[in-house]
Amino acid sequence: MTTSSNALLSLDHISLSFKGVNAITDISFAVRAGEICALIGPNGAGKSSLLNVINGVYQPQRGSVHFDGHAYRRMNPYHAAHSGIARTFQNIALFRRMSVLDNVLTGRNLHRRSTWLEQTLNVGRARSDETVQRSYAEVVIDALDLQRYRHTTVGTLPYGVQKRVELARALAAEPRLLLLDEPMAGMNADEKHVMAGYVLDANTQFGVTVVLIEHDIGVVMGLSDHVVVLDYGKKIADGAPAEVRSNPDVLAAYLGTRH
Amino acid sequence: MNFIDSFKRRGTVSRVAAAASLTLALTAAFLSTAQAAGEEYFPLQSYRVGPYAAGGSGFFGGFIDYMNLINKRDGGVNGVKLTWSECETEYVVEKGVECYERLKSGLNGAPAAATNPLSVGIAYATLDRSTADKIPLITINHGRTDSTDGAVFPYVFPLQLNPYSEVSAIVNYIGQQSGGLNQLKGKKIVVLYHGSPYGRETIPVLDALAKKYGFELTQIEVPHPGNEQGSQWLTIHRINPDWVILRGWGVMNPVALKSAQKVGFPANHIIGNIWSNSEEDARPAGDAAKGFISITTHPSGTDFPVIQAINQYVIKPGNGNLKDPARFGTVYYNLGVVNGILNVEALRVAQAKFGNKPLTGEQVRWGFEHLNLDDARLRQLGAYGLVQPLKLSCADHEGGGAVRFQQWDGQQWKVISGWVQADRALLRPIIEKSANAYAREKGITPRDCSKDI
Amino acid sequence: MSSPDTTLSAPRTFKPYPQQRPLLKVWLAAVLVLIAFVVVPVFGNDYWLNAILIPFLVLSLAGLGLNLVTGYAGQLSLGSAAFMSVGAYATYNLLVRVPALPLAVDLLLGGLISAVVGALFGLPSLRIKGFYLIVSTLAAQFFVEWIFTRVSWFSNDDTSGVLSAPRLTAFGWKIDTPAARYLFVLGVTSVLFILAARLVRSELGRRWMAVRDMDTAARVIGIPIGRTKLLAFALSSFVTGIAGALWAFAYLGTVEPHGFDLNLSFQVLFIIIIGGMSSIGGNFLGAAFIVLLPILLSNAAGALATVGIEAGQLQNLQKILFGTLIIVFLIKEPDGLARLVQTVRNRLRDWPLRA
Amino acid sequence: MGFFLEVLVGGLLAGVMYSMVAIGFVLIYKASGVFNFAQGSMVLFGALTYVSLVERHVKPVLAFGVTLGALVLIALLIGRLVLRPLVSRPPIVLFMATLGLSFILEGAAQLFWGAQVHGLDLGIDDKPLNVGGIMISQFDIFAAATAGVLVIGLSLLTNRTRLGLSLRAVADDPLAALAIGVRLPRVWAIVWALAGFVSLVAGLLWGARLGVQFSLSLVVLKALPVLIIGGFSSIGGAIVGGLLIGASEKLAEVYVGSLLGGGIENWFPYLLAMLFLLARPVGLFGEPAVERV
Repeated sequence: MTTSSNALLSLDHISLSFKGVNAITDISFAVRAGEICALIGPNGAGKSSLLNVINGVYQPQRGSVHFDGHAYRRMNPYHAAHSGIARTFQNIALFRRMSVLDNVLTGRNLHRRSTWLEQTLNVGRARSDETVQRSYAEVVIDALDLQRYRHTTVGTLPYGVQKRVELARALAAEPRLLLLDEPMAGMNADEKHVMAGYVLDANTQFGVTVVLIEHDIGVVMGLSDHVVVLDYGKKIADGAPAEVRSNPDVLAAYLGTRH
Repeated sequence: MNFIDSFKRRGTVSRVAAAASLTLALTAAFLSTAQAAGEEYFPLQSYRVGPYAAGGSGFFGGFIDYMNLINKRDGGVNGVKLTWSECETEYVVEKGVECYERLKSGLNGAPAAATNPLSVGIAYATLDRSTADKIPLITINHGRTDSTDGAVFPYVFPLQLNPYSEVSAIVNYIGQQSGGLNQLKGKKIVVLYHGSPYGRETIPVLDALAKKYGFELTQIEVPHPGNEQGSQWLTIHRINPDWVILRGWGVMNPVALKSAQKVGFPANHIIGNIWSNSEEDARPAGDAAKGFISITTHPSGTDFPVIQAINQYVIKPGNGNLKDPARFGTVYYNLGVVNGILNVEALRVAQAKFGNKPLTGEQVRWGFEHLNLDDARLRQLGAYGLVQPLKLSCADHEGGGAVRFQQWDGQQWKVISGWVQADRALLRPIIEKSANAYAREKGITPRDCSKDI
Repeated sequence: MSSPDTTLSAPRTFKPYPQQRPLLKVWLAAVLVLIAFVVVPVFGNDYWLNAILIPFLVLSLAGLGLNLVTGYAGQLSLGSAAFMSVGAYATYNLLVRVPALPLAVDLLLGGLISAVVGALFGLPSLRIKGFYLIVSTLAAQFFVEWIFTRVSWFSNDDTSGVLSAPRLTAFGWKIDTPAARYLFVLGVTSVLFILAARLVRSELGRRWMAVRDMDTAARVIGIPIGRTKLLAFALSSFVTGIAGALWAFAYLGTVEPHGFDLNLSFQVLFIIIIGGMSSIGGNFLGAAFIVLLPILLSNAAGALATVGIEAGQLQNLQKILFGTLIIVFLIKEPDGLARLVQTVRNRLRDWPLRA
Repeated sequence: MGFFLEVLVGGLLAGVMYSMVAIGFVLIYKASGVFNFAQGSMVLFGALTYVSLVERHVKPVLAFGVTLGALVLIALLIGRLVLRPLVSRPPIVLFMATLGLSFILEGAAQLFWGAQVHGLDLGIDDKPLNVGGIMISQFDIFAAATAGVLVIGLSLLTNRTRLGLSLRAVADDPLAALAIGVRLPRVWAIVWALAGFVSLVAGLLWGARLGVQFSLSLVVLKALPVLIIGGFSSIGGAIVGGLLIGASEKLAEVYVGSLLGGGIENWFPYLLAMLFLLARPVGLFGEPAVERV
């Protein structure tokens, strides 16, 4: 598959299997810079696996990932982060015993210019660096309305807020690509609506390209520019929300007529 | 202290600490010295719990009982009553230091005469302090060999027997057994030592002796605490030596005897040193210990007049210090008594010079340095045969340097030899060399022992 | 990326170091400094200085060291004593072999050397997780103890491996009286505590806690796990090593390798459990506790003896007491005395409102 | 060659003794995921109690029973007062709790029975047998046999019985096990009681070798590397690990130690364990822990 000119991310015949069991079979698609792309499909369709492939938690057996023009055969989460890919997790992966602010600041670690020694002795670039990182953290905190939780220990926050903090930590890294694994899981309609708003802000205000996994078709259709539908590790549809909605295979997969 | 204040007002736990600071303030308060009551004070850094409790409780039991005897029978030393207080060290160095600092300034005005920690580690850690505070540090039968040189170590007294003399005496005994020192040539001797400063202290001098007498020497280290010696004894089994010298400590001793039995090495060719010579070292090994030989600076047993006196004046009236009366007259107990005798006699000598009143550590030090116990005096003390003749001087803080040999018959020790002398002339230069090295490192200018201080 | 930049161009105002309140208020701290540096050395007697305050400070420092690697970075270590001894022996050799160097430099280098050793024994942490790591640190404990007993070079060819403190002087100031030793220790301790307090609030401190709380997530946001862990071990051992040097020369004066045995490691561990994991001030509280409780008990010995509890049993009771406290703290107050103090202070602060 | 074999055999037999202590660990680890540092002090406590009773002219059998009773009681208390409040806390915390536990037990043991050294005679004399020119200690053989019986018994218990089943369930996931109706406290109690029994047997064997005294609790430090190598959750592993450690440490002490000046036994096993860990982080027989993102 040729990477379309303005594609930020493109997957090229990715196949992944655990001990012979295929999780993903020969999937290819591209994500254009600036768009919000949704991965949907029934449970076990391989959505999370796909995210894990993109930021290198898993190594695909076949196929390659192109990010920002470079092809990666072997990617690992650390390099993914450094090349501008941030993500959140299905079940929250925050630093529970740290404050919201500290969590967000860890997101800034890629942008630190001063060394730990400078910071400890408070010499050289330390001061200016601190100011910059701190201001940006504040920007994100404001954008996600987390001001009042700034110094609260994350572990003590309600689920919905934690989801938000995780998004904030990801955004703080100034990523080019943001992978969201079910950012609205376990939320009621209103909360979902609010969260969707933040995702949209991330996309427009911060200009981040987003790939997200979501079950709620309604939300997905409203939110995303581009939908990729998976079923049993295979891609069964890929396109604008409207056309995907009318795709018979998708209907089959969701209405379950095939099984 | 500041932090204590800072959490005085707070939580339950901190209340304890607050109380602590209070108590300490108090103790610190009345430790302010002022020559008062006619008493001489002996600070006791004793240890009655922990891995080495057996040694501590026996030794300090004997020491205390003897001081009791002096008070009860003689009304003190020339009218000066003896007083003491205990501070548990658990044989832990830091605790020993804390105890030293707590007790050093005397008790209710009675000045501290000398400290007797009976622990190499604590002795090392309080060595500089003792010198600075002018309080004699008595390390009977142990301690730093080169502290024998009183010119460099004015306040340290490795009484009776320092580690070098110990091994020298053992080698001499082996010589006797083989029919003369010249017979040592070609003999195989293994030294099994505890992997600690105490154990390693004698490595060089043993090498020297081996060179001098031409016996084959192998020195094998047992890692602390020494409760696993399989490999060491297999090696010994392979070497198949004529004698094994056991420089053990605590649990290492019974284990050594049992492991010897495992490889079929005869116990009556194992010679235990001064810290492998107690009932507590032999008995736990059961049959494996039968025939085990060890040195001692003082026989065990109760038939010495002084021990009898203790029995009459202290034990019988029910003031004995031992929890387990069966340990009366055992090696560690008698060592405590011997230690008591030496301390008291030193005090006596010092009083002869400074007058019959409570004396400072500095004055008692003079007493130790001029200690001179001949057989006549020992008979008067009822300690003839229990304590060896001892003459100390500015240059010689050890004195005796003789040991007797005893054998474990499965129940108790039986003395099997007279006094065997160490070759102190041979050792002296080595000691002085080491002492002078120490002096250089510390920037000490040795006293001139030719003129009496 | 446009909009955030515009916001940046008009930076908003905020406190540079927003933290949960430090353990002590500023004015209180000032008073304490005055007491610690002036009142105590002038009025404190030998016993307090030699037997309580100096070991208290040194142990606080050791606790701080362990707290960095265990409390903040979440890597359990049972080798504190080993790293202390490395610091002590390194400093000693510098003192006696390179007399030219000033004491401060010797300490610094001693710390650096033990930092290297610490990092070395921290290497397995790159592969081994959680408390499997105690093996590596125990290996350090026993190996170091052995090599210092065994290789007499380290102890300037003293066959028995014993160190004897040379006379200490810093910038022409002879450190020979208890008060002087106390001030010296206090000075070093204060400096290191201040630096550590800054360190744990720096990016590195945040990375440590991130690794502690969830290393997988830390990796995904681009934190170099390995480097972070090794730095934790290195810096921890740096502090611990200096503590060791002070322990040997400013406190005990003469030490043997077995002076730095497993028990000491445990003591240091207890300090941070009781004082408070990932708390800086907690180390002082923990150390004070560890130092004072035994002394309190043995002081009470006389009184209790009349009740029929003699000295020996007291030590056993103390062991039991310590063990119990460890467990109670782990269950009831995992954040130790530090948190206890914190909560009590908060209570006092908004007491009128609550009541 | 003969000597080499002698060292090897000696090492293997010593290893069995380490395994004895290690097995206690494994039992508890399987059941409660706790790395029980207090195992050593349980060994001390058991042996000391038994000896002290016997010295007070209690019949050995009775003494054994009473001691076992005491250990079981302790086990119950531990389960209720320590483990339950700490369930589902990080392993490090649990480990530290057992550190505290070991202090309590050591303190209590000496508080009740004093600190002096006791000899312990199990009536098996320790004269060496000469098997094909190799010295083998009767006592060690007896110890090995005992260990063998223990292992067989325990493996039957953990693999063939319902208890074993719930044991494994608890080991996998305490909370889940709780959910499917395993009575956690009961399982814990049983297992800790079993561990108490094992530690008592180990204590008697060790005590008979070393004399019963304080440093018995130090055997824990020998058992640790054994566990690392054998894996925390496998009784078979404990045995194999013990043999490995025992043999290699003795060979090392005799052949390498002599070059390094001896006394390397204290750290060599740990070095070995570390190398193992680096090669195989879960030990020979441990099941790898699955980690999900």
